[in-house]
Amino acid sequence: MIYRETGQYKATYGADQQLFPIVQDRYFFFAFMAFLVIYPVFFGSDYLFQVVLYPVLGLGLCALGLNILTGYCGQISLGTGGFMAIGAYSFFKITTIFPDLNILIIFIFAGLISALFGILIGLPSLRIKGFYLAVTTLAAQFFVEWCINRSDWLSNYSPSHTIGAPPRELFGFLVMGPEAPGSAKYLVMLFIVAVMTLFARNLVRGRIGRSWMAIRDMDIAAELIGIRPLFTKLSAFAIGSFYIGVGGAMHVMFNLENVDPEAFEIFSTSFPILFMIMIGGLGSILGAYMGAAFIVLLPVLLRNAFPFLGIDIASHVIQHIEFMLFGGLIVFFLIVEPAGLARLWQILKEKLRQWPFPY
Amino acid sequence: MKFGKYLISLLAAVAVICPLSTTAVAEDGLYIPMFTYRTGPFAPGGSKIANGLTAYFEMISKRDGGIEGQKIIWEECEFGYKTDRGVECYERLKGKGSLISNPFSTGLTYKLIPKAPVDKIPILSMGYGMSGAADGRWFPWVFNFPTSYWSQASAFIRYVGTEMGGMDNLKGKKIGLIFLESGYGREPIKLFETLGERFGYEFKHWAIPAKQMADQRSQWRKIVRWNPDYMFMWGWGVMNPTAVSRAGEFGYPMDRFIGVWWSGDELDTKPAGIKAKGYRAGTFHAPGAFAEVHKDILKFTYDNDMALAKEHNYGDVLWSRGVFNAMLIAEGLRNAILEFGSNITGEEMRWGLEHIDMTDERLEELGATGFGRPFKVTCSDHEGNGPVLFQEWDGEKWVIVSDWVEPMREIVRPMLEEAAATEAAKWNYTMRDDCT
Amino acid sequence: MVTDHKQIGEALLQVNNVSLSFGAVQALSDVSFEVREHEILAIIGPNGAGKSSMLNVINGFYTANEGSIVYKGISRAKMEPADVARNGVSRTFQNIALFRGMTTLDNIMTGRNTKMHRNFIWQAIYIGPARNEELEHRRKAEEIIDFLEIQAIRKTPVGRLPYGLQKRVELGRALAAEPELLLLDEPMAGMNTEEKEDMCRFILDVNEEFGTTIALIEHDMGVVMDISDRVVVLDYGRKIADGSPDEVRGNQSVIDAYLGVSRE
Amino acid sequence: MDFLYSVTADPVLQIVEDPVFFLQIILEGLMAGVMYSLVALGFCLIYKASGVFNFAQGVMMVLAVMCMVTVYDAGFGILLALLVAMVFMVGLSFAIERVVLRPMVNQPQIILFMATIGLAFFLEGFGEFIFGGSSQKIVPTEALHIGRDALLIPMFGSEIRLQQLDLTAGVCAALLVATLALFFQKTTVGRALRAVADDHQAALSVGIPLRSMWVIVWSVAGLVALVTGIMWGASSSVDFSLVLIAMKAFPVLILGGFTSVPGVIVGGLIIGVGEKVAELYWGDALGGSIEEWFAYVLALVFLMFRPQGLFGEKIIERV
Repeated sequence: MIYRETGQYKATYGADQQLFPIVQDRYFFFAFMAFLVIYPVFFGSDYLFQVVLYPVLGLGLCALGLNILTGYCGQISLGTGGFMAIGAYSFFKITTIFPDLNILIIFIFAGLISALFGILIGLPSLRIKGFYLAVTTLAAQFFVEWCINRSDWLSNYSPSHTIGAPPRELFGFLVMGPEAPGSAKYLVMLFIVAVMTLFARNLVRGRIGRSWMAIRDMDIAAELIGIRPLFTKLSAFAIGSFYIGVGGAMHVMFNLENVDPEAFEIFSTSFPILFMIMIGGLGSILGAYMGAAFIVLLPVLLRNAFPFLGIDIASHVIQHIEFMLFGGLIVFFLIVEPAGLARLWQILKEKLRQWPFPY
Repeated sequence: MKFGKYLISLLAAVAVICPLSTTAVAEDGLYIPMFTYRTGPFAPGGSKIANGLTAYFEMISKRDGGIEGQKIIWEECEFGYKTDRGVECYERLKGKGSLISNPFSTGLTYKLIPKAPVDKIPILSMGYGMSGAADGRWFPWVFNFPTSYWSQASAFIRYVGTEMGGMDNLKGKKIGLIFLESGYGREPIKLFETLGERFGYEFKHWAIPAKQMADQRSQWRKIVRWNPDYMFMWGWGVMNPTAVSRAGEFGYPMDRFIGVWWSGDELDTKPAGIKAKGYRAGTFHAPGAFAEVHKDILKFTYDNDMALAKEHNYGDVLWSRGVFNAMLIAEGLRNAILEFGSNITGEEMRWGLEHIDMTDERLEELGATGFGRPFKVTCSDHEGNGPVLFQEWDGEKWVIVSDWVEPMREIVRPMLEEAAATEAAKWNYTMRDDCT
Repeated sequence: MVTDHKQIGEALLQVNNVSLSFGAVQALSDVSFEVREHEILAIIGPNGAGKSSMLNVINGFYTANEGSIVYKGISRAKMEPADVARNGVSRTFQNIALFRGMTTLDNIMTGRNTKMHRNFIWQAIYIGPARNEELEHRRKAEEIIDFLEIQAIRKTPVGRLPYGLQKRVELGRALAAEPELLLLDEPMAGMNTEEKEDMCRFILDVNEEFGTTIALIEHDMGVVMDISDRVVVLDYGRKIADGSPDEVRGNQSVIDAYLGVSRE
Repeated sequence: MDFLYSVTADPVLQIVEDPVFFLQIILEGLMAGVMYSLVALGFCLIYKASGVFNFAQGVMMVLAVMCMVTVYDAGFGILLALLVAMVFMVGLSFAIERVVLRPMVNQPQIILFMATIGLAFFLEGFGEFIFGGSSQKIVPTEALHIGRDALLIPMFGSEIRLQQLDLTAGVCAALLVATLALFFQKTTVGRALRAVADDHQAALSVGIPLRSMWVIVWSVAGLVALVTGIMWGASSSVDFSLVLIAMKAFPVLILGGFTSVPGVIVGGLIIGVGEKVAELYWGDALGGSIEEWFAYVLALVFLMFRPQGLFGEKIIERV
């Protein structure tokens, strides 16, 4: 009875086009956002920030970028780690060259550089499709890895080519660097993620979003009704890479803080982020974050579950079990609901809408 | 629908458990978190180290009841050589009162370096991590004694120089380095280059990206073509045995191939077996189990059960490294306890580490005569500048073939200081001025 | 059923001596005909006669090996399909080519994409110009939804719709672009009589109300003879007849083609 | 100018000056190519018959060898060890068919691909759990009669150096491919497999049991994985970092086409030779270790001209 839309009439198309046409959804969303702001700021521990919130936000934004490219526009990419590295190294270079520049502006520049590279990588997509394209994006990944491994300049001549998060202020508050309070970093991340997610939501429900989905669902038909394939694909590559670039920069600057090039290696970046959107739901903005939460939280949960339940086993055996459970759950979810967590959420809402009278 | 419910309960469980786990109450004792990896790509090496660490702690717990009467509580946290998992371990266990971080992975060390001063938990990256951390004035919380990569690299040069009959003979010689493409592998390049300018040898290096660890063909083809007088290796994991095998296959003389101390375990030479005879590796503790401390471990930890001990890698090089590492931690703890009494904090532990003075007498007391070599840590010198020993694979086991070789302190130290200052600038650190 | 008040004008599209081959297969050889403004032209022929290929050439999806297409007086040998569409040619497909992951409304809105111009920064911000544009086009899309009587399935993903409705949505998507020339590839294939009647009504209405020129491929002779102004017959990639339905009906080679008389 | 010289004239001069060395590189490239082809072969077989891009192939490879080595180390003979490993892989195929493939019939390729990702995680945990990831596994090369020596062939004053191990791999690959070809061409099962590869539903409609076909093909891929794993593991040791070898297969697969066995062989050889020649003659001028991405760029450039791969059928788009 709580979740009823009866009596909510839309008199204008404008009202029907809102982000949350159902009132309860809107309330729930604002309540959830308020919770996201308030709870961590007052009760957040380093563990919560470092292990849960930073990775979910940073990697979630990357997942959103990849979802724009793969979920909405249908171009499978395995080069996510490369774009993250470009974002992170761009941020590092710009902020060390111009230490006084506002970090929000630097994030935008880091994203733009990543977007430019994305356009470059997207060029072959006109001719190459599907798995073939995925493998060519690997070329981008390995090329970037190779570059950051080889260039001294990119890491400001660090002998091990590490880059780190320098202390930076935003509007007079210390928000970056190891000394910055966890909640300050978190709020900046949350702000960037919220704004960019809103933008992404707007994009995918408008003309550009429809073009992307048209190309994804049936590229030939899309072309025949006047959608330019190259431009559309490149725009997805550019915008997706922008998001991944910003996400990568945030992930490194707020979360990892000091990394060597290995951190962008394919098994710790590209693949997990691809798993996130697959599990969360291809072509869903909420799905990107749900997937990120799933991939980040499940191992944490499993590790905490055994001691919590009082089961005492060696920590490497937990790791084995974790791998098996994790793999098993992926297969299980795919069998149950291939469209991902976002679809499950939707089904749940539909059921709730009818509850307690299903007919 | 059913699964939707599961999902919700799953998320709810996460929400409940996460805050819970961080508020776990610390037990009374000296809490040592151990970030280990018995899984993942580097599991064979990782578990030897973990076994060594555990063996020592168990031994002194049983023999002495702890350190200076205080119980040691150590907890393994498996991170599979993955930095994010390592962070999870670090954050989860630090609530229990971690006294030290002992990451055994370069990626995790880098991640923890900026956190150490904030959380006030010192890092002991024993002979790995960031060379520049040797300058304690810039990095008060990071230790890499008994010797850093750069000191060791300089000892390598001194060693081969001596072998050629004097440092002057290095002029015009060719020295190559094959390394794992990572922050770790890149670390010594700068030093080898600098020393090359100084001693007039030619230096070239070849990176092995992780994907080519088990391949390495082109690199070895290039190496053999250039035919260097000496080859050094900075490798880890499956890269090591592959490189040793390839050197044999491509006809590079084994007696001119020397590995870093992470490339000198039985793991690295056994696959090539007798073909690896003559391959050498550096180390900062003697291979094998012969010292008093080893006998105590056999007696107390493994109940004199040799089969059990062997199963736990008793006497292997990396196992000894774990033991050595644990011994140094214990030494730091002891210093801190003697100075500050019971219930020491991370800051006091740092003081303890900073005042480690491994003299011959102290080594003997520890039952480690011949196992380690004297070195001294100070406030400004966090590496102790310890000497390096060289061991050789005789086809079946590692044997010591050199004296302790001193690093070139006068060259290395200024470089370390410069590197530390550069790294510190990244964080806007200020230099400590209470070091004399 | 041909209405008196309809003004059939000059040729909107001319197909001049078009030939097309895939490797050794000759799909079209030397085909010429024209489509006149405001008329309904039916292209018929047995399976494999090259009808769909013909539409694909007009569309720019295939490039003719020889010959040219003159559209609104401008001749071209090669043109990108997207540009053809932007010049006012819309089409539907033999095997439904809807965007299955999207709702009916989104499919129809996608048809209007070429008419929308706000760049992505405006769209990302949404409030203001992009929203106004979106609402304006939503109004147009709703008109089409009303016209095709598919209000109830507005927000349903098209993948879940029955076949007949999908065909209707596809027509809606083509109409959304406000085409001057509408190409329909077997709009009634696989429908029952009732659905066919509906579809015929929509086609005629489109033709009359909006004055849209229509070229359609259809197998149902009854329908073709009823609604079309002119009929072009293809067989084995050649044009064998061109004229009013009655003329074509009596043409001997057409009868042969359909009855399968062996040719020398 | 120096740079231009070092990437244009210099490599050519080097080749002309020392043709024997060039020949050596070509041969080494071919050897490496065979090793890449072996990895790619497993992917190709599974993709061909079940339309699954099997992400878990690398893990299967490690698992197969680990099983073999574990049994051998436990003191059983090498033949028994090989047999047990084969049985293990067949059993694994049964399990995969039952648990993963069967519930996912008719799902799109991307979903199946995702499922194999889950499978890869599961198998890695499972493998470490039962075989123990932490103890070192060494391939018993002597028991397998795999030589580890180098053969020296004198030629024009210098010599060519070939590895017995590589030659063994080449012979194995040839035998494997020949057996597979015979199996596919001459046996009823092979014919059924080809039918399945062509069209699942059509194959079902003529009464080919799809499920058992899948089990067979995954088992065959498992055996290929075992051979591949032995060859790759022989010069080092067997642990899960060998999974990275799978990355070597991707450019080979694109080049050769996902479904063509000859394509995979030829693709592997092209990649192997191209990579070695590029690395040896151009690598240093461009910054070293260009192998890292060269194969992918080679495949990419190739695809721009032939999007269907080397032996793939020409794609005709229809509406």
